[in-house]
Amino acid sequence: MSFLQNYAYYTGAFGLILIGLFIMMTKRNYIKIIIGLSILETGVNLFLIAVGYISGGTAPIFSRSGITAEKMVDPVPQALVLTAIVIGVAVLGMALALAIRLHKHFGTLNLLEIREQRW
Amino acid sequence: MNAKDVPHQGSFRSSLYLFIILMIIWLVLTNSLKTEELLSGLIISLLLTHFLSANYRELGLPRLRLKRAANFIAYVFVLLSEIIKANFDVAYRVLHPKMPIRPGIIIIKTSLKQDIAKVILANSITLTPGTFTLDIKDDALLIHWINVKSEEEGEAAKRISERFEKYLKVVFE
Amino acid sequence: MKKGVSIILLLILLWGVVAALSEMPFGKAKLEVAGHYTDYGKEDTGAANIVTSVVLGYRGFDTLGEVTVLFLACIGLAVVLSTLKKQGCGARQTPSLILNTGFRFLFPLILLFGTYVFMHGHLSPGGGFQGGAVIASGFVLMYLSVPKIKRLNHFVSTLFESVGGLIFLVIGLIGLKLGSQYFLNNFLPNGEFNTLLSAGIIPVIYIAIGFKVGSELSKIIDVLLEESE
Amino acid sequence: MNEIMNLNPVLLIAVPIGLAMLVPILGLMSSKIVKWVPVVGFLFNSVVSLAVLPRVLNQPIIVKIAGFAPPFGINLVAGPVGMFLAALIAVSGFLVAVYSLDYIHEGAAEKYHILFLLLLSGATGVVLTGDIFNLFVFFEILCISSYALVAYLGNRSGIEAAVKYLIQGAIGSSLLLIGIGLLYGQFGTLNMADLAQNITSFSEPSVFVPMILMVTGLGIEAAIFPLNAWLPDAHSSAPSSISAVLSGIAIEVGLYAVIRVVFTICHVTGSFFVFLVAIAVVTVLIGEMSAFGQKNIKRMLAYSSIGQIGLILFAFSLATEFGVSGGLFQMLSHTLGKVLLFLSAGYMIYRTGSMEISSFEGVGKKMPWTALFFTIGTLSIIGLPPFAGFSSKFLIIKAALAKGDLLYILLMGIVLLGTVIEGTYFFRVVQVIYFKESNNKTEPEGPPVSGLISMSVFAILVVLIGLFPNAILKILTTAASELLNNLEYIRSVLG
Repeated sequence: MSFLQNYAYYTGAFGLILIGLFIMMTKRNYIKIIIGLSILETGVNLFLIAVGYISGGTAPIFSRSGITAEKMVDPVPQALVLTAIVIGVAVLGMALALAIRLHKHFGTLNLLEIREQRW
Repeated sequence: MNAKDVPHQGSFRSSLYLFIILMIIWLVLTNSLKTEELLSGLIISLLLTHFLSANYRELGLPRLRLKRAANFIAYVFVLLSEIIKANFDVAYRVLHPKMPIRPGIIIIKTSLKQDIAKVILANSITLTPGTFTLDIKDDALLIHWINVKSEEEGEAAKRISERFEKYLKVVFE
Repeated sequence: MKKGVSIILLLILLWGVVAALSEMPFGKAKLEVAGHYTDYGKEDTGAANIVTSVVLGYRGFDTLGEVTVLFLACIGLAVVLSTLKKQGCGARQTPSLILNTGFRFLFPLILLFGTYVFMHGHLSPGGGFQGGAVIASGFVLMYLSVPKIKRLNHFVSTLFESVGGLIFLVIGLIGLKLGSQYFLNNFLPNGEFNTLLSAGIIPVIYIAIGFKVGSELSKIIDVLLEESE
Repeated sequence: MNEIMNLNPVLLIAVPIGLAMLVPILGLMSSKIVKWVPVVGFLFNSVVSLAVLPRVLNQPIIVKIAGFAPPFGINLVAGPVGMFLAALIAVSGFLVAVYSLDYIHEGAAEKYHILFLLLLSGATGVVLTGDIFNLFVFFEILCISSYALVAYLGNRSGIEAAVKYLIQGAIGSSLLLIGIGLLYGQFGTLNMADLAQNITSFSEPSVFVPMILMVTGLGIEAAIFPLNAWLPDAHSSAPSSISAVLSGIAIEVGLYAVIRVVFTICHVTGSFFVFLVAIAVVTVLIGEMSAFGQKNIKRMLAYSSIGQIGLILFAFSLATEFGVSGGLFQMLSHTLGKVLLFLSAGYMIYRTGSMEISSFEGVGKKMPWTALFFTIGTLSIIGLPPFAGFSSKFLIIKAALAKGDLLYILLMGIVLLGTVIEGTYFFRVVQVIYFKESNNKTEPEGPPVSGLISMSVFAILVVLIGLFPNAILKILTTAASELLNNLEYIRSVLG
């Protein structure tokens, strides 16, 4: 229980990650898989942000005087998440474009019905 | 009521409006009067005004008059108080165990002419909880009302739109 | 069956992650690298926003990759959708007056806000990507409200896209040639701290990125919208 | 010459990316000029990387981006491994770009060239970078451009393959990112050398779990069993020039990243390698046995790539100097051989209009040069002397025997069984090409000059390396010691 209390952020983030992975592994509708991917990416980004948390920390911006470096949260995960979000957007965009094509070609988005290629 | 029907007049006035609005927003955002901030704001506002003033020309913004400005400020306060009142009203209806609601869609007519005035009216109605503007067709507003008190057009208009309309009429006409 | 296997796999993942996390400090003081950034980021890059100094200063190379990824997504989307045969444009509902008028009123203001966000990336939370996204949202509003009017000018958007990326690279290469021979080296003066004209090359790069991201995201929406019509 | 030697290795990444961003502008001016851009870009890369390669054998070049010393800034490590792979990527990229000059004639050719440039600059970034998150970013460039290129032809199978590839690739990169996050949370740094310095034992959960996550994530791109379901579809649906690059370079770059994580960052020892060897042997068997039953030439080649990846992983997992240099050598010979096979198969498919192996009857007479190149590639992949594949496989066998453990000798036997299967199905194709009379009388013409040039250079390289393996063995042993000795790596990066 103490784990949950201390690590509420991690619990939330990994909850999203596991939900996303579960959707991606079990659902067979391509749009649902894309939704799962989106949830997964959100979870990963939240996890990265939580890694940089510092108790009672502020945003790492010297916007006013009186903000000291010690009180700032870790800026690195925020920078990483910025990059990860952009990459996630790129992957999602590709996935959606492929969904449009998939539907035009096969008339369905159910991957079980799409069996052009076999082992 | 296409925007193109409005005669293209006052292009200088609309450009000036756009420029002033942009400059004010820039000042609020930057929150500083340093030279480089002012200069960059000036340049960006001028550029945007140059390329996009056509957008504003079709809005039909009126000439600036003291009476209009005063009415507009009054209108903002009326809107705020209406929003607060409507909030309490909706909260009461939601929390009441019997849920005294009577949802329905009604049509009300407006006498406002300019597109921008109609849109401000529609948005004010949407902002007050309980009423929601779905669409505008010519001079008719399609409104979803959480508690339809009257299906008669004039009565509904009195309850919903008139309190805003009288100010907007002065502002825009 | 499939669900059972995936639940078992996910439980293994969860178990491993819990094991790893329980040894990980949470909410404690920053370690060496992050501490260096918050302590010396001001002097090293001149940016008041330490995240920006990490994004474009210490880890600028990542951002080059990031810009490339977005460019790539734009091109990849066009490739995936390019060979589709154009079908007859389905009749789209004419947008309502509210949307149309709202667009006319808000479009310049959205562009202004986007410009503000990417110009002040080194001073406030924001930057090229965020500002670009704000600008692209303005274009989305345009697509929704004015159908069949001429869309984004492809010539201009291509130009913004390429030139924005090239400015980033060229600034990097200038840094390689001038002075200390490092790629992406800051060759401009840092200026007075916490003013618009500070932090050397960071605002320049962010403005280039802002234009690039704005035109790229708009183009992505444009391509997707063209298909759905 | 001296000036080229002193060029900064960051140009190997920056120049192709810059050229890719230049292509849309050039495309507005003239569409003819665009297809020469990748040729120019990778010619530049080849010259620079080959010129810098001898220099880094003695002392790795540490490129500090923006002048911040590691671990504070991102740095590139142009060591023997990185430069060797970068040179391999650049040279094959150059030759494939030459091949594409005439081969790519349908679809959005301009975008093809952009994606091709970005694919290989992503690969170069992965092999050169010294920062784990930067590796992720370049890895994503590699992956996203491959998704788009697999769907390039826009036919049903291409789209389906791209969808499968994208789903699995996206899960893989998310796992990789979680692993990176866990490592950062634990050690507060992203620099690979700094991480390696801080990690004392790989068996603690705080290191082991991220390592497994990262190896799994990267393993999807490397197509290690059981993460290889996407590969045959994706590699067989792309245009042949792209199949060549994906099979010859992309999966090897994925494997390189796995090896970098396992060897350098986590410095794995002991029993984990037995696990990796077991996986490698299964990968070999699965790949070769699936390839055996294929009637479609490109699917056969794709499955054969899985087998080859298994072999390379096997060599690396021996974790001896012989083994690792054997693995690197096998990477080299697999790249050259497999690219050659895909390129020659590309024109055979194009001229006969079918991917079925049975339709290649009589190609040996009608397209003698292409058939010859295909045969050379076949012989090299199987590992017959005097081709490159022989020397590399010989080195791996020697390394397994030098281990002296009965287990390894037994496993090596299984791997050799895989090679025998490989020989069978490849000879079947060669037999169809040369010794079957074709029924249709139409005369398929040979490939255009650009295709012939690039294929013949690959064939010459395969033969030359097979004849003089000692010439590159020095590079390989230096590279192997860089991978095995992570203290040396840490010292050269952090000083």
